[in-house]
Amino acid sequence: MSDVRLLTSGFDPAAELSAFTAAHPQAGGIVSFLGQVREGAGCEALELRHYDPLTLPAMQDLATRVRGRWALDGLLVIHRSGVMLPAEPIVLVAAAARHRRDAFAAADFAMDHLKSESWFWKREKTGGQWRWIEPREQDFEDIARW
Amino acid sequence: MSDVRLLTSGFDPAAELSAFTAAHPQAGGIVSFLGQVREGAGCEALELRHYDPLTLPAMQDLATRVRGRWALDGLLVIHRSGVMLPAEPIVLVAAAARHRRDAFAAADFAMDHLKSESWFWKREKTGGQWRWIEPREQDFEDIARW
Amino acid sequence: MSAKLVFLGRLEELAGTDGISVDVPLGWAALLAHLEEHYTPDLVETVAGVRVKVALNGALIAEKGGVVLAEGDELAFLPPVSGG
Amino acid sequence: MSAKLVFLGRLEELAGTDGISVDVPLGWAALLAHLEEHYTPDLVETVAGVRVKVALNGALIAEKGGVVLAEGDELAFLPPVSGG
Repeated sequence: MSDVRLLTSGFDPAAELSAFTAAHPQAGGIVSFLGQVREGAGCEALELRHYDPLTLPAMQDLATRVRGRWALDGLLVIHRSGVMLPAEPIVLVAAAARHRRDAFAAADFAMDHLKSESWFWKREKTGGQWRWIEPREQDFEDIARW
Repeated sequence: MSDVRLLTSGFDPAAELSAFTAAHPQAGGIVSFLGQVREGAGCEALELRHYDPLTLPAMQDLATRVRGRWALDGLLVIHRSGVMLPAEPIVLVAAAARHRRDAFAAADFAMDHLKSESWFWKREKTGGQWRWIEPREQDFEDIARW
Repeated sequence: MSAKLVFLGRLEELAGTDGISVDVPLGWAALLAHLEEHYTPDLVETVAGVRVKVALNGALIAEKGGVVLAEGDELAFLPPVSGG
Repeated sequence: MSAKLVFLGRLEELAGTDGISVDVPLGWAALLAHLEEHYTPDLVETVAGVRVKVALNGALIAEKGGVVLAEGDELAFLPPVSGG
């Protein structure tokens, strides 16, 4: 089973990863990706909005696709919604697998698809002003790799 | 600067990753790989031996190569030597970067090269008997990707 | 009898609200006319454009032009996502 | 006057020890002869083979046949690594 969560308040990535690792002692390798609000890029705050009827179900679908494509012992997907400050975690993906390559590919794929296809809308506060972020070309290039 | 360590006693991957993350608040993404002794594969213990004059210097060289190839904010490489029990951590690699792709590629590359080129010799205890492990073909295939 | 329209992402800014109530039954053309009457032309143009998808009661709809809203429906306007 | 030989990985098992002391000066052929005299033929064959690299005082050596050990030297025999 995969652990897929959409959270509207903060989480502790180290504690989550530690619990995930402890739950999969049979896995030889665990790859994780942690995305956090960058500090020092002039961004004062980040807000992610989601749409309840779509966002979590689509994340769960993505997890199912990942599980179908790679042989994993476990998959963790945690994504924040709401307002976050610099250095706060946004997203944590972890894949536990017998084989290292599977864990890397699964985490990489999950992140590319979370970034480009998940139902989140982002705005940033810079200079006291909120501004909606448009999709990045890089996200489409990332997803085209698969 | 990279943080490269060869340890002869246990370490706490969650605490290390947490400290690494806290040290790089300007990084948007952190990819980590944790390798641990698999539980339930019949392996009672794993021993890694190293050779002091070569092993750590080669790990440091590898870190320098990784830093030269990808734009990273930070790189962490921790590798155990000595006897380890199932579920104990063997290796932790983490790459912090502005761009997700760089962090994934750097961690992946570092692991492939640690596995295939680093000066470690491994033996496993199964059924009360220690047995030296030969290099795996997969490791050579992994490294040929780069 | 009413249905709900939900504006996601920057559509919320264009509409000045994250959601409104509309009388039903309401077809797509009448819906656009209603938005044109009460909101900015920018909002109408954007929701009618190819980049904005719609979900009816949580299910994505391939042809938004065919939508007819009934009592209790929720229609969400989804601009391109901008990732996590 | 002596130098040290270090056996890594499964060579330690073949030699029955992780390291020994040898009298110097000692060239490659004499070194192999010394091993042949005191240890198993398996050990000699393995350390002479192409898969075993050698490091003299911590530096890898391209042509192990040219090694001549002097006072205080440490020569390590390195079988193929088996990763982490």
